[in-house]
Amino acid sequence: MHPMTPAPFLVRSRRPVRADTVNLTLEPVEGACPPFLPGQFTMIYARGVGEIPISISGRTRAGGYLQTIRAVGAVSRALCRTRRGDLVGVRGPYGTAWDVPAASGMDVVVAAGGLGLAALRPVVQELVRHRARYGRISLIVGTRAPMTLLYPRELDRWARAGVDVQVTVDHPDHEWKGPIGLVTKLIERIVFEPRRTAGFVCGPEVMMRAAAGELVRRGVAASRITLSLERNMKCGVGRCGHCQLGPLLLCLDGPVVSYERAARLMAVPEL
Amino acid sequence: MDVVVLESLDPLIEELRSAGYTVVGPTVQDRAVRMAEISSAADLPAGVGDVQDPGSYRLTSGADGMLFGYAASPDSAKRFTQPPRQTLVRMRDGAFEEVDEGAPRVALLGVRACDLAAIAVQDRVFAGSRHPDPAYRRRREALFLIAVNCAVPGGTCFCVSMGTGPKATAGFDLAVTELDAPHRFLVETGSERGGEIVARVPHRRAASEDVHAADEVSRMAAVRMGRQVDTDGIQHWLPAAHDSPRWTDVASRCLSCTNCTMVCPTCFCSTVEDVTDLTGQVTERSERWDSCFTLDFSEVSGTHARGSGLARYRQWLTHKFATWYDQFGTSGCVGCGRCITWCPTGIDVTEELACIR
Amino acid sequence: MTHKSVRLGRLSRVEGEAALLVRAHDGRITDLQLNIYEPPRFFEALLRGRSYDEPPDITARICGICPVAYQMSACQAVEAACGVEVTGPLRDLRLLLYYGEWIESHTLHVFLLHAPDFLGYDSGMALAADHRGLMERALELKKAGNELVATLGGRAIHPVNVRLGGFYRVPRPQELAPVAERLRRAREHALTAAAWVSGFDFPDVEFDYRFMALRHTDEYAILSGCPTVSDGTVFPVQEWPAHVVEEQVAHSTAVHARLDGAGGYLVGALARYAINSDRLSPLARTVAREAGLGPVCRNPFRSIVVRAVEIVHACDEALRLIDGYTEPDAPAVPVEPVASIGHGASEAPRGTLYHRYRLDEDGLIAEADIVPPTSQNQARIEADLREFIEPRLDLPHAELAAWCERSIRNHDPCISCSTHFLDLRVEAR
Amino acid sequence: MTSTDRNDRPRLAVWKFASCDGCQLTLLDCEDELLPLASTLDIAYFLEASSAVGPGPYDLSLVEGSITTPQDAEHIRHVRRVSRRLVTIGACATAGGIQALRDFADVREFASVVYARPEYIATLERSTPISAHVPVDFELRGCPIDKRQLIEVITAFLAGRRPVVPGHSVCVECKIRGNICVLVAHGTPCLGPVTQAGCGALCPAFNRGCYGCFGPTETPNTPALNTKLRRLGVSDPDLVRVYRTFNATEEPFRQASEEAEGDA
Ligand SMILES: Cc1cc2nc3c(=O)[nH]c(=O)nc-3n(C[C@H](O)[C@H](O)[C@H](O)COP(=O)(O)OP(=O)(O)OC[C@H]3O[C@@H](n4cnc5c(N)ncnc54)[C@H](O)[C@@H]3O)c2cc1C
Ligand code: SF4
Ligand code: SF4
Ligand code: SF4
Repeated sequence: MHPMTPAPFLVRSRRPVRADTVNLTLEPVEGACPPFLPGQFTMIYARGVGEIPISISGRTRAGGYLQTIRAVGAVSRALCRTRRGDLVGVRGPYGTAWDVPAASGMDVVVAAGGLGLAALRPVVQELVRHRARYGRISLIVGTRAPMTLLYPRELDRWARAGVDVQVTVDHPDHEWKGPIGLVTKLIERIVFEPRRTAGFVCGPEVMMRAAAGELVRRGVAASRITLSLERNMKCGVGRCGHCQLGPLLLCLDGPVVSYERAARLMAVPEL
Repeated sequence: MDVVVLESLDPLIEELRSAGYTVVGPTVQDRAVRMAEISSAADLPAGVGDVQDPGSYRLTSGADGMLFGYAASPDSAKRFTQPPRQTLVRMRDGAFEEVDEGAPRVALLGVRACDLAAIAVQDRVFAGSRHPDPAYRRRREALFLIAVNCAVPGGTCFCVSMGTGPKATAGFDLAVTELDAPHRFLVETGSERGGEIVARVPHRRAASEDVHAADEVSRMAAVRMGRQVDTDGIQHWLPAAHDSPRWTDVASRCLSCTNCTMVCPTCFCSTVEDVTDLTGQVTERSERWDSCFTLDFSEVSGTHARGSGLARYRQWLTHKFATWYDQFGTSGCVGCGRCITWCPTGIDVTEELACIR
Repeated sequence: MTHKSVRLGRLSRVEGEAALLVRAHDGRITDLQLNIYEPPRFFEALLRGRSYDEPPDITARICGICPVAYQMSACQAVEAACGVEVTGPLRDLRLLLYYGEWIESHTLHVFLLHAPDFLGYDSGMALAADHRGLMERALELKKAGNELVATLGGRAIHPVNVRLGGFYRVPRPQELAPVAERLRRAREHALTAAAWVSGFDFPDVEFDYRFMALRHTDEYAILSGCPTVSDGTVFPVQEWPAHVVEEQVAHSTAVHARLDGAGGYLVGALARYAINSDRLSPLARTVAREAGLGPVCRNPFRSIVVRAVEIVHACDEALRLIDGYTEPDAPAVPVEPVASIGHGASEAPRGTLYHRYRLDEDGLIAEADIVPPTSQNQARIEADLREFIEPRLDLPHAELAAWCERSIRNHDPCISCSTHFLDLRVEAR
Repeated sequence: MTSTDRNDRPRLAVWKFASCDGCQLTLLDCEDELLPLASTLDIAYFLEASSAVGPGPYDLSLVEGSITTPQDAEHIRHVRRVSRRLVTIGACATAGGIQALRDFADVREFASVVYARPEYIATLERSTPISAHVPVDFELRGCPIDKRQLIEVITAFLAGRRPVVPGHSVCVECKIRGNICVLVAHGTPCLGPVTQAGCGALCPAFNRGCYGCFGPTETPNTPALNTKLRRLGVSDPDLVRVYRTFNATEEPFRQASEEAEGDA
């Protein structure tokens, strides 16, 4: 099959999670969903509108993909507007994965900005599933406003399962009693053993630079911090060239990249 | 039967045509050497030469009666390996149909060594990747390649620096060296099907004078390169020079017009377009040539990762000569000089690299 | 009911924007104004100081419906100033291009703009809903014209391939083969169309028109010829300014052209037919006869039949030119600027289109004058309205308004071509 | 088709301001698409083609022409009010058109050249694009617009897709089409490198240099092109004229012409 030919998938369920974001669960019309690793993404095609990369946020009980999509432009809007039973095209999963098992025996800091949590959800799930293998686990979530927080119930569940969940918002409402401001401020405060800590970071590029930078400042080795980078992607399979970042083709060599590598690349303006 | 001599190309062209190939070779059109369908050697540009300089291309009269006395044509093989537009998928009645645009049986006559190297680069991108493209493979298999060894390199050529020419050493079905006094063609066979075709046309075994004469053509060509590049360590020093002041200088001359990438035989970047018909019943996705010089190319999160002309030129040059190694284990440049000739403002990559170093 | 007024806000199915005001008192029309509120675009002014080779591209933008007409009149006027005449195969190619525009423009008018009037539809699209096959053939005919223009000119609207002295690139004969194929089918459709429109129900009126059209020694004049008036006057194009005078009449909303001192002459399909019907192709002549047209047609409603005949002629002649085509040696003859004055006229689908340029010694345009067909017809259209409407003032308002619109549409006025139209009284909208 | 679902169709309106009619004619020139279009969309207001005037509001308004009179400046506000999406079509509507050349001259004097009684001419000093008056949802460039691009904008509107109307140079299309570069191979001055694609690289296909009828690209580098054009022998007065045609007041072209004028 041609690598650009999508497989038909059905929208099994569609749940709005906040004003501009929905959770879709997608199942193939035929056969089973190919397996995926945390951090990988699919290319989802909205018929007649276009195709975009979306992280896989989890697997449903029926074996489908859970994908969380924010409506920012034409394709994401069309996907957010699909209804149960609609047909979409899916290619993938593609890209590099978060090496969660490599963090065994270590403290773990997971830092998510905005929709970045969608990509990190499988990481947290993996950590929680094997809670005993890891030291302290901190999940820091930055979001615009309390209303825009993703997966609030799961955050509670994870907290009960022994994850130190901390949420900070940019624009608090009057009921908000938690922290306000940047994710980095929370990283300053949390407790971990820097030389034995792994960091997983995903969010807007400025947030990732700040968060990873703060982890490094506190003594975490850049090689133990991994980020998920975003670039324009038209193919996901290394043929369209759009996702280049210096030596990387992010659809093949990313999106998950070690901060050791990414730091130098992100430091060059407009690379 | 490895090396033979043909008196004329006509029987070869005839044989290819009867084997079901459309023979595409150099012709003169609109004051340039263009690759187009030919039916006999009479369609080839006899006695035509060219003068290529940064931003300038002119035909001249070349050596009398010689058919291949010019350098790289504006047309590389890319149009045949990677068509400028291809429909990928059609969707109707809730099903995705993969569109097979077919693989035309084309015999490309006059492919230069640099072009063969470029095809090898594209092979890595499209066929050798983790996600191989079966349509590309079919197109490649349907392409019969007849190389012509360069006798007269152009003013913008630097294949010797890139280790890709001027003599074709691999990747061809047949390789021709045009010899004069008397006018004849030394033909090397590079594949089984190449050998089968040659066996069916009148030929004689090459004598050692023929072979020597051909060697001499390639030797002379190698010393007449228009330009050169020092590629030593380029994979490292070029990316490291991301803040060289030269980028600002070249950005002031670069039009971001994309011509360099479009004429480049290895540049493979593409974008995908969706079209719907008026009733919304049929939708199609197609892929077309794109370029890192366009703004949309790097659009992300509502901005452009490479918004400035400087960043776009730097991306192109750095990718072509350095980061290509990281991604595909080879240089992206084969030294054909097309980007220099066809850059409207005459930006010369060899000069830019020398200045940046 | 003694007072009556008809006010048509924005005329539809005409090119450009215009309104009509008719006031009547005691069965007499007291006031009649065809208001052109197409905003002025000042072409003649903006041409000054431009290079002598720019008018074909610039004046094309006067009208998107007949850009080729503008290009042809402009080229010939500048070439005349420079002492160059384009002849032979290059002239044939120009003619061929022009036929393409004729086929396109006339088909547009006949089917999409005019025919709905006779059959009681609001638009060609509405007509198509009931007569799908007919409209599909009409569109195929129109497309044949457009593709002819696009093949020679690059695109149907504002072709890019026209230049002084000829073209930038001439087609290879094989490029014309598919066009000819389509034209042959188009000619069949044109024949059907002529038979179809000749069967329409025409009001029984005839007006005493003074016609003017170009006349050519051997062609049904399109590309060039001598201005010829039905009263026998003939003059070379260079003498246009002595014969045709444009006046801004104080009480009127538009520049009226006067021919030899009198207004109210008519250019366009009826005029061309009256002056040149003997030069139609044999096929077109047969079609005209079968459609019941005599040597002269004075019923403006039947102009649709004349246009249909002209489409047949254009298809027929275009095919003849393609059959006889041999590729010219060069795409253009050189045209060097000369400080001089040049005149040029051709037959736009809507009538005679005249250009005059004065070039200075630097090859720049010092003065430009353009007289489009509709400004020549303006006075006559108003006269038609008076004569036709006055006896019908008792009709119900809607019906009367419809007749007014139809009377205007008969002349296929192209208001976009209003290099000169005035905007005295802009209606409140 | 029943009358109810006819009424469900998106309603299209076509409006005209100062222009040559060519861009709206492009819609009628879509011979293959016209009838399907007329059954997909309710063509509710299109005076050039239809006497039937359906009431607003309209789902999609195509606006041709530039604003040159005080009345039109008022009228366009009305058009905006009754339009859900407003797409401007053609150089007049997106850039002021050829009539914007008055911007570089005295419009009173212009009027006096053309009219014996210029005092009757109600016109504005400048010819301005629609976007100078009301918010515009999408601008389709070209003098005239390209038929395929028009269909693309309409089908994209129907599908809720971003129209494929890239802002890159004519050179991209020129190379895709397989033209020979007239600038490099013939030394013919060509504005392709600074002109937005869309026409399909028509002029070079006819051995002619692009004259910029689609307006500037997303990131035009006119100074670099001017250096090249001067090297080819284009004089400064000619450079001024080259940029002052149908998109003369688009900022990059205006600057390029003023730079050449300064040198002239
Ligand atoms: C590896 C990878 C994984 C991703 N995972 C997810 C995911 O799980 N969920 C998800 O929702 N998205 C994800 N994205 C981002 C998603 O692919 C883009 O948001 C999407 O491509 C936008 O396409 P569009 O057609 O909807 O918008 P476009 O039509 O391309 O954009 C339209 C306009 O929207 C604006 N815009 C686009 N994106 C943004 C933005 N982020 N912020 C502000 N304005 C913007 C811009 O003005 C843009 O011009 C991921 C991206 C990558 C590369
Ligand atoms: S380097 Fe030359 S060819 Fe390439 S984008 Fe810049 S100006 Fe165009
Ligand atoms: S001819 Fe013009 S548009 Fe085409 S590539 Fe050359 S510079 Fe660009
Ligand atoms: S090449 Fe340039 S001038 Fe010619 S049609 Fe295209 S955009 Fe217009």
